[in-house]
Amino acid sequence: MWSFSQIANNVHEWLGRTFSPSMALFFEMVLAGIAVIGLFALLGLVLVIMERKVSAWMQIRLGPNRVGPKGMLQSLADTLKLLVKEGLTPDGADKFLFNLAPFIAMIVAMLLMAPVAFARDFQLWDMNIGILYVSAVSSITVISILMAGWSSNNKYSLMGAMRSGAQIISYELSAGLSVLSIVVLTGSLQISEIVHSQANGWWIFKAFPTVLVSFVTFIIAVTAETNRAPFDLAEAESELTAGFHTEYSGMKFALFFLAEYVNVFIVCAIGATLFLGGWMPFHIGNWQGFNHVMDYIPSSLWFFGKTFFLIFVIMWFRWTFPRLRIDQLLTLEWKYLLPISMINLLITTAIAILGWHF
Amino acid sequence: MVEEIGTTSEGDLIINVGPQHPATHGVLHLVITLNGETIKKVEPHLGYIHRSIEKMCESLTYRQFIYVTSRMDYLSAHINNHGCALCVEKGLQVEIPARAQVIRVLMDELTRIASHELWWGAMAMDLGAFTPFFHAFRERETINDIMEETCGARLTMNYMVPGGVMQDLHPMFQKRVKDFLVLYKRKIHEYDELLTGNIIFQNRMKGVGMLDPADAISYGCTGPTARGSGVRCDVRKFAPYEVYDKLDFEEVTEQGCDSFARYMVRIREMQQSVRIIEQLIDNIPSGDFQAKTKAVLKLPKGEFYQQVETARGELGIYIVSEGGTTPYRIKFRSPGFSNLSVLDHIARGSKLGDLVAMMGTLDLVIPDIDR
Amino acid sequence: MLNEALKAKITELLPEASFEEQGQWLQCLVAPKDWLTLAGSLRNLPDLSFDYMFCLTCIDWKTHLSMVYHMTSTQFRHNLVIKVKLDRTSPAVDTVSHIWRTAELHEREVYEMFGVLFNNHPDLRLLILPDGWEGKNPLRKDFEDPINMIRL
Amino acid sequence: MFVIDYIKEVWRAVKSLATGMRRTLFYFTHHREIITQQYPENRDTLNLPERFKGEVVMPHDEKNEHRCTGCTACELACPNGTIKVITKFDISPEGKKKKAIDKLVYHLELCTMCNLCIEACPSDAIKMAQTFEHSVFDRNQLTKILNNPGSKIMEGVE
Repeated sequence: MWSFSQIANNVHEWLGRTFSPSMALFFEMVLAGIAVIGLFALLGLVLVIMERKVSAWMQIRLGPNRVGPKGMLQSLADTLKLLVKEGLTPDGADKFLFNLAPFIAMIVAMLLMAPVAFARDFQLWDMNIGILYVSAVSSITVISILMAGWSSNNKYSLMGAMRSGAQIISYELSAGLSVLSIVVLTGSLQISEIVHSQANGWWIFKAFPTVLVSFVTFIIAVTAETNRAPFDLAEAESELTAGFHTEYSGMKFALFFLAEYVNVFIVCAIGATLFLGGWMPFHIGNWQGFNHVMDYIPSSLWFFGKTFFLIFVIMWFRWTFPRLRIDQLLTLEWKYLLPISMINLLITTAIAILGWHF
Repeated sequence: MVEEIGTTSEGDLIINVGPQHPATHGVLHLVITLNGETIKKVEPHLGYIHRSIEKMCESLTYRQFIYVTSRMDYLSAHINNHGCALCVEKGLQVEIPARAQVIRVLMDELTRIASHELWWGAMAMDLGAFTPFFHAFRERETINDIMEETCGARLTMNYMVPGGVMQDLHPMFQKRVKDFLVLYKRKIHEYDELLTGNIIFQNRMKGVGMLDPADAISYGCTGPTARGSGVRCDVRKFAPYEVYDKLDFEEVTEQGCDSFARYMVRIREMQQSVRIIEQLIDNIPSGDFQAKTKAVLKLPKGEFYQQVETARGELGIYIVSEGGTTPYRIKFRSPGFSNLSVLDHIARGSKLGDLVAMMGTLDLVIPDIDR
Repeated sequence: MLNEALKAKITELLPEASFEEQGQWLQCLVAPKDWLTLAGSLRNLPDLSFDYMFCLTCIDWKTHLSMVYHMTSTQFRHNLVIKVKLDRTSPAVDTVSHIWRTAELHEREVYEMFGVLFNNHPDLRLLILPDGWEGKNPLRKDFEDPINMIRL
Repeated sequence: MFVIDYIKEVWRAVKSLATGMRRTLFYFTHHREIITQQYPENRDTLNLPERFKGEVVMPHDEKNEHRCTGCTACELACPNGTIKVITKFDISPEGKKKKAIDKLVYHLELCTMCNLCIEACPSDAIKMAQTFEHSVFDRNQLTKILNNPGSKIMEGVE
């Protein structure tokens, strides 16, 4: 059957036959880099148009409908516009940090692509500490935001960055704790093992109540971590005009924008992998016929379907809820999410030890 | 670096909100002293859209000056025009036909609903919820269409003239208004689902911007701003004009004194306006829509003051006449100006995020403040 | 309280006050030096309690200026108009912004539009006009803007 | 009890959020509720009410005659100085001099569509047109002369 892993294997074999092993490895790395950058750009385009359409339909509008068929090329046109726009650097800005910040944001997003399992046996790097890597690297995002806010020499930017710092660091906790409950259940940090442990059912069904709670906590925490509404205090446009990227324009702004969407994609991918079985098809117990039909759907489709469903949920939040205030944001984390996820982790551990899950 | 970005010696941050800022809905300029996220002082700087309407009116005749007032509080353009027309009529001592009175009240209440719809959407947008804005505009557009059909314009109608209204109602008016009421009643519960009941929204509004009744009166707050603090200040009740004294409607007050109370006053006021429209829409008396007036109006020497209840509060029109065809001095006591003055008082000590909630519930319209 | 009773009460408070019988409400003429004491008693006496000043403005009569204060009581709903006649060359009157807080912004507006100085006003600066405005006060009758004057 | 109150609070919060999300999902799935009008495309079906105030025009009949007597009532009624009536004197066949308009100059850029001139006109010579696409590249094009060249006053209009 045609699949991503087969293509990857064919390419690998061909490179191994044609070049020396070290050259083959080099070309493979180049190819992987190109693939990641291509995916990066593609995701940006797709997610922007998706967000605009979702918001439009929720707001009884049509959304973009002029460029291309049904407006599908609108984000391409926007990218073109951003590319040719002048990138301004304010006079009082710290030029080096100001220009560095968007690149850090993007590099972090790219690094996070490494352990994501896109399809059956198709992964850039199946490291044995995959989950730890994701939670460690994703917290570097805050540095780029702080850097952007500080170096802009703008009071709005600075306040946005400070808010964002407080927010991301606090929400890391409950995101980490909710991820831990899956780690406890599987006993592994490796992404591929976590996916394989869900072959007979996704975790959200297998250990129903506790994993559902950690799933909800995870979704709330990652929404906050990616600075999306209702937790978009770093940008809070009615308070801080545009928050940390007030002074950015042109391509540098586009990089922030892109990094935000790619971060959303990655956290949703991690969520789908941990709770919804990654690329594992949907199986029901002993219904052999049904399970076979499900197996025919390619694993990459399963993965992207689940991920995009989670992305839709996050967009749904954004276009429904008003924004929280900074103190309420921290109250929500420290008084509600953190205790709930801690108790939940305890119960999950008990369930895992006692083997009370399916 | 810290000095460069503008701080006081105590380390407080001074930021300019406006004149171009997404939350000010116009060119309002607030200089805010912040300590961290906490507001220490709010200082309004006005005048970016000051057109000196009072001076302009001194050279316009009594028929002409009414249209300018649509440009003050453009969301209650009808009610502004209505107040001016009433004030001129008070000087001329003309009797307004019953039909014109009812038409005026109907238009006022439709304007009030339209204004509150816009406020609702814009305030939700200030708080970061974008969707309600478009939902509010759906109903508002219907009212605008009704206005367009009868008055010929959607925003600055100039429909009220001294002695009545400019044109008779459009034949389709009654049907369209009834259609609107059906639409409105079908959609009103969505407002509660989307915003009023939302826990995030309630947390953002409750206990924010406390304004106690004595301060509300002392600062000259009127309209829903003061009624949210339990002050009974509806001009339609204590100094009724036109047919308001014959109508059955409640003066909406809330005791909460906070932003949520002011929010609820406006939401409930829309329902009272619907109630007024329902009472009148089938009982529009026949007859003239305009009283006979002279071509050139001359007010007798003297002073005339008329209050009307706009969507934002009490609008006062004070005409000083020297007996000529133009006013000698005219003063518009605009509700927004007094409501703005309370902002500093209620904002001190709250968070920057609360400022937009407070500004939202004060319902500031900048041309109304600057005139 | 009816106009007659109101008149009697104010005469009792301030014998020099004179009254005008025109317009819809009782109008009372007060000298600038008496205004502050009268204002305090109008606001605070329990049977007057004019707690809500709804309009504060000034009129340029070419020979003199007159401040006009419209006030009402939210409790009794009786209205009163106070007029204070001011000298046109150097107009000055005591502020009432500590009695009615709404007067603070309104007095700033009158200050820049008519040039009336309010003694003891906490923050008498330009409010609407641009910073550094020089020249005449826009709402006075002899004001003419050399650039943007509207002529109809 | 504290824990029960805590759980109740969380439950109430989640319920209120779910209500809002149900409402937006309803609109997400019901595309019939969309109210967007696609403006340049719907130009043919766009119906402006007959009272819409777009621009002052002077209707002429097929004989190129209008109803304007040149009385300047509209000019006096206009609050902005939008209308200027330039009159001339026609010599009637009987040799009498008669006042008539030479040009009725209308400054669209100054007009606020307040309808006062239409109300003031004693002979119904001008009316509001329902046009609204007034953008031009040159401001001078907004100054219009309302009477057609060579037009004259209709018989019997005083």
